[in-house]
Amino acid sequence: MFKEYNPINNKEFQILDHKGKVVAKEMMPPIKDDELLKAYKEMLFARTADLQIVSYQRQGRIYTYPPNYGQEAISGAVGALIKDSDWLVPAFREMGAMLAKGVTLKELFLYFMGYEDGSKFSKAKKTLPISVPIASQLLHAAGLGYAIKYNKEKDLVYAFVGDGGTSEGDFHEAVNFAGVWKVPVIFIIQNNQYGISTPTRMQTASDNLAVKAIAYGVKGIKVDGNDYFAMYKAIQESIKVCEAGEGPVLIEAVTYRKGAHTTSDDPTKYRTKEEEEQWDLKDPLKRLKSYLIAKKIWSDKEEEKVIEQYKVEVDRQFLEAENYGPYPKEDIFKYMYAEMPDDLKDQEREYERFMEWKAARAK
Amino acid sequence: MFKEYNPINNKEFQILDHKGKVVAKEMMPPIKDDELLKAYKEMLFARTADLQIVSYQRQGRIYTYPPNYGQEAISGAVGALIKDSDWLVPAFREMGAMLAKGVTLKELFLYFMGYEDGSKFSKAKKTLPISVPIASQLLHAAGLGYAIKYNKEKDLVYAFVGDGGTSEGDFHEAVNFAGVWKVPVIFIIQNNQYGISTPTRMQTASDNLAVKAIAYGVKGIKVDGNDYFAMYKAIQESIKVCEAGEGPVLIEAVTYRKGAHTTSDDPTKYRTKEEEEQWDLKDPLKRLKSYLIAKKIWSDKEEEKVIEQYKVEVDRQFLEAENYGPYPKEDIFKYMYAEMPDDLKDQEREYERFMEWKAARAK
Amino acid sequence: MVNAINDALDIKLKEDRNVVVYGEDVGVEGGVFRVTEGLQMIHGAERVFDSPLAESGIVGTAIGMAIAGMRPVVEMQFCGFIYPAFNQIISHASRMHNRSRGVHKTPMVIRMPYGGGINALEHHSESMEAIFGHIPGLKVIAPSTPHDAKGMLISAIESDDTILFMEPKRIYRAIKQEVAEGKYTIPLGKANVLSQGKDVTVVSFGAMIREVQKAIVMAKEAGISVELIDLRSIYPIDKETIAKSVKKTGRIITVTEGPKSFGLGAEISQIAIEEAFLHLEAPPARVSGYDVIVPLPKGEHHYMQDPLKIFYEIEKIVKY
Amino acid sequence: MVNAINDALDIKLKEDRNVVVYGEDVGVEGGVFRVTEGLQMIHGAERVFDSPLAESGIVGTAIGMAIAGMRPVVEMQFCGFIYPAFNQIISHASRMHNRSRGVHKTPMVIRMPYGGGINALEHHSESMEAIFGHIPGLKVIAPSTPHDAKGMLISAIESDDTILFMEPKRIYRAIKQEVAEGKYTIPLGKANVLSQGKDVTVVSFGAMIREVQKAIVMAKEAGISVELIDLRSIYPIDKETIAKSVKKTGRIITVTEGPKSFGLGAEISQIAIEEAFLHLEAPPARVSGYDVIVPLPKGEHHYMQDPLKIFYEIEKIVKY
Ligand SMILES: Cc1ncc(C[n+]2csc(CCOP(=O)(O)OP(=O)(O)O)c2C)c(N)n1
Ligand SMILES: Cc1ncc(C[n+]2csc(CCOP(=O)(O)OP(=O)(O)O)c2C)c(N)n1
Ligand SMILES: [Mg+2]
Ligand SMILES: [Mg+2]
Repeated sequence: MFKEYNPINNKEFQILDHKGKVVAKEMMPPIKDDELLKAYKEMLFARTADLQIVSYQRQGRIYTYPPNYGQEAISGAVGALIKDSDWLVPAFREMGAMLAKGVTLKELFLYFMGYEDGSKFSKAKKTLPISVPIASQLLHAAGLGYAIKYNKEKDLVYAFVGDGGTSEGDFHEAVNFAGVWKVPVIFIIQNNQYGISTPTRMQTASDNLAVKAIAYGVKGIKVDGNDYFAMYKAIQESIKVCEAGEGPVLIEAVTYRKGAHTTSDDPTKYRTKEEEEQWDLKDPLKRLKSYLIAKKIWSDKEEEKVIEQYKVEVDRQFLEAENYGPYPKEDIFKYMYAEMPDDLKDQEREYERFMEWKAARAK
Repeated sequence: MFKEYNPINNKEFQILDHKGKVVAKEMMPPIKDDELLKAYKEMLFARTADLQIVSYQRQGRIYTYPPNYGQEAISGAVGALIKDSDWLVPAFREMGAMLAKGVTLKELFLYFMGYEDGSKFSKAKKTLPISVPIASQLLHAAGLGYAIKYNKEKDLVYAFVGDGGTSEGDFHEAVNFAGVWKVPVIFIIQNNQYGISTPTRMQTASDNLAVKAIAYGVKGIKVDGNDYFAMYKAIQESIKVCEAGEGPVLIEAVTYRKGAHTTSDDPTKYRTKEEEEQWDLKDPLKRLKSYLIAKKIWSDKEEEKVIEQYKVEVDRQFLEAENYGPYPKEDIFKYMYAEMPDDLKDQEREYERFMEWKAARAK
Repeated sequence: MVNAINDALDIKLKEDRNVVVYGEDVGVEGGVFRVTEGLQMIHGAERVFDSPLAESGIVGTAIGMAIAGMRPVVEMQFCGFIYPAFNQIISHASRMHNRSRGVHKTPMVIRMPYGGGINALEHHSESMEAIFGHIPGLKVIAPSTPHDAKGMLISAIESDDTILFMEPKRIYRAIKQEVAEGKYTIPLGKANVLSQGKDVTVVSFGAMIREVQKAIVMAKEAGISVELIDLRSIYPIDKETIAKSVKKTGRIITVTEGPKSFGLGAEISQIAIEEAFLHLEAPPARVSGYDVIVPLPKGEHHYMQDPLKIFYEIEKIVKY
Repeated sequence: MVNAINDALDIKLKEDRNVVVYGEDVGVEGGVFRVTEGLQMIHGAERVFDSPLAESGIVGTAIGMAIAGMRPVVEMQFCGFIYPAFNQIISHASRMHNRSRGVHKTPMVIRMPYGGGINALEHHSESMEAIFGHIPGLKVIAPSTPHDAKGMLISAIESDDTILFMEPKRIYRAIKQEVAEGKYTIPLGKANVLSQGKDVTVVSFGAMIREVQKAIVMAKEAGISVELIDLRSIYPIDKETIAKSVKKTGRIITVTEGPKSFGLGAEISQIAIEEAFLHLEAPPARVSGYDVIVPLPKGEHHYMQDPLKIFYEIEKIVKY
């Protein structure tokens, strides 16, 4: 597959077309109906949550949030294939993949409400926190990959970055290190066409982003990131590459950020309605839904029903997060070091003295 | 040419083979005999100087020096084609190109003797100082290219980096920016097979280094860097690309560092005699000399004669540098800022007071 | 302040063709804080433009442009994202002039919103002026009012040195102030005595000035007279103004947002002891962040200096 | 000291399979200073190896390994080449523990030769400890003897925190000292009082210790008794030891190689005034580099602290 879709030819790998029709049957991964439905529902859950978060944000109940809307198939496919023992290295727009690893919505809410505790995943193992400095996390992925190889384990690393992120030096160094070391990392570029307001063509003059794999002597493939099956298949094949010790793989997942960059962003400043409408036709969930309905394993009615359930569940977890309570002062100190320096202890005591004075003064 | 030698096919562009035989006549650039001789002699001068510097260093008359030995054809070809109004952005192993721009040997000596004055080129215009932090200078080249384009000038930027340098994030960002901006920069990778002791295959898993051009959507070519004609022709073609506004070109010049990494390095630790001998057969000067002798425009006798002259000239400039005199204390302060802060003036006065005390104490 | 900065950029773009403005999303979008809004429309996409997402690339290319005679003004989107450019700043932007013995100048401005108090994600609230102040060859400045922002930025663009211009994002839109129209400059490196006092000198800059001013009101009620120095310039520091003040008051406190250790506070204290040791009636004090990461919004109040905390320290030093 | 460091690495490589050593040219070549010489031969190329030439890559991948439970010890070839890794250090290595509320640890050591006095090219002579000391979440240490180097490095490798280990390259081979065989550790964060004195306290670290010791001999001849504190740890600073000493001597000088402003000197002075203001008989002083780039070899003597200059300052503070 990597030969056929050598990114030098700028061919995009697709299985399910924009209308939900299978256009590359021979490539179709054998996914059981129940698994497929499960995956679809997970994406639907992610989307429901995502849309709801945006409305919480409008109500001022949560801080800045970067919507995943429109990009769900990528995280969905990763979520379906990632093992508990694999590492997930997110950027910040991979809710589905994080939920699949066991991160709870409540934790994500806590994070975006301004609690570091939201990154202390209670159930998700081998999942790094959201990484804000663009592309920097990819190097951690390469290092995790080294550890896996070093320990002769069979696990993988899934690492995410955006189209904008491919411009950073760390992107280059990460894929290059992984290439030299031949470590089992699947680098996934979510090419959602923009880095905030900057279109991909202003990030790079290369024909596509997958082609950058050539610079590192690793396999690369450009995939329709709104096509769940194509993403699934591409990842499956990448897993084989990694497991054969030929690792890493660079996947460009072509998608579209249907929402704003973050809740503080206004996309009308830099993109047109027409463009948004064009991409709406390629929506990953609509597409898969058509397929499922045609297969008669899903219906609008069922969808409505589960969405209602999801909304309740999202709200439940949101309220839990909202009632998380105050942020104890010691939390700003105690996690700074594995072994806390004395001086930091003194600083904490100094703060306590101030708080005592403040309390006394308030009386 | 860039199509035929698309680096994806890993073909190396060569005109003059290892034995001095022309193997691609149709590609031969039309260089007049006197120009060719001039270029050869310049390379010979550079080599003579280079070897002599190493011996000065052994005598403890100069600090650490990175020899150019074996890589002269690359700087030679650039030197023959670079205009006064073009920018030269060196790394630190481009003596020939620097001399061609008008940097004097004396200045280079001063630099390696430990005077910043050696970077205050008195005659060379548009030449940046040697850049020590690997690959960082390439971004300056992209910026210079932007200025040229912005000012609608017709000039070019020649920027150098080593094979090791291609691993740095700045390499990536520089070629990428230049590609997006389509600015007239010729990036030349001197692939001399090692970054200090690290062989190129441990820098990257890519098939060659020129192929990295694809990641940036720019033209790239792998050239026999020990073949003066091939380098000359590749640069000529790159100039055309730049002048047509099609922006940067990435040239991988395949060569070999015949000397040590620097005078403090011992290559026997990491490479074999056999390898060195293999590469010795491909020596750029020997090869061109065979060609010139066959063409009957050069002889061993002439060569001996000019080398003797060169040695005298090198020595003359070396002695001048050696007698440059003491380093005035104000020089450590006065160039720090275009407008010196008061506090720095105070620091200088403080130092003067100490020197007075010291002088008084010595009496 | 956003308008004042926009105005300064507009004036310099108009006046000097060598000035260009670029960075992530500064073009069409006008920057995430809308500081460069409208400038691309007026001056064209060749002069005001989006760069690829790469901070080292932004600063590194600006160095090249500056060497070629241009005057680039580049934006780092947030204080926490300047670090990928650190090597270009410390190894080149601040050194090219010295390295080339004055042959190559790097007249460029790196603009950067800094500081906390905006309920932001990690890396969006930092105040690391001390790190930049320690880099020889760099000048570091920060305005505290729209008026200063405009005049200082114009001076910075006209300076032949490399200047880090730190913008207190917390007060980007908080301070209403009439800003003089047209061009004016404010000399770099000079502090501004914002209020006269006799009991204690408070040194601060940027967004903290407003907090200190509120503390000064409390202090006044408590009968304490505070002299407030707005540093304006982090490097070089206006020693003279500090020395004069502390000789008068005998007490000095530095209020900053950054981590305590190796911070601006220690530097100001050192200056006070070097310049006015015999006048000191109490140990020069620093009110600063703790040596911790700026907490996420829910914990940020534990970290930031608020007027009460500043007043607490003022009272403490006066009672010393 | 080179041997002592090599020994420490060898011991930890033997003892703990999670320890790996990598960086530019550290494998076959054994590092440009031969610090890692022979280790690849003993422990194999999977555990001691050359990395691509990319500092951000080196530190960034080490973070990943550390999170996975390994204990990488990486080398920056020279102090001036750590800056491309600055973002990984300040944004991740020092923060992952806090960010993940302790779930992810980053037990890793970044080794780096630092400091001047070796007649080197630009970027090879810097001493920027103050910048790193200002980074919350990082620990910064520097030995001054082979004995300390070995024990401190072993402690650093065993620590669960991220540690910057600054090696005074100028005295890599200068100090002859018998180093105890086998494993021993030296607790991090504790300073070492190298000589007792009563007139003035000198605080220093790394390669400057030797220079101070020479100055102390001069001082002794001049009848001045100096107490010398080898800081060992730049962050955290051992306040207690400093406070105790300065309360006794009443005078304190910090001797460092880095630029003056925002340097270690100011921090130590601040600590002295916070802890012992009423004991001070003279303003705490700093002997440091100037706010300039370390000059190339021919000018370096104008910049560096030598015994005479240190003695000059000692005499000055005692006569204050
Ligand atoms: C090093 C760094 N620089 C700048 C930013 C500010 N920033 C946050 S998101 C973003 C755009 C990212 O674009 P892309 O990589 O395409 O990801 P997307 O947001 O589209 O998912 C920028 C510039 C950052 N977080 N980190
Ligand atoms: C950023 C940085 N890291 C490390 C070094 C130390 N160093 C000097 S030369 C060199 C190897 C360079 O290899 P290459 O790019 O192939 O150039 P060559 O020396 O072979 O010409 C290294 C690692 C440096 N100068 N800058
Ligand atoms: Mg994007
Ligand atoms: Mg090389």
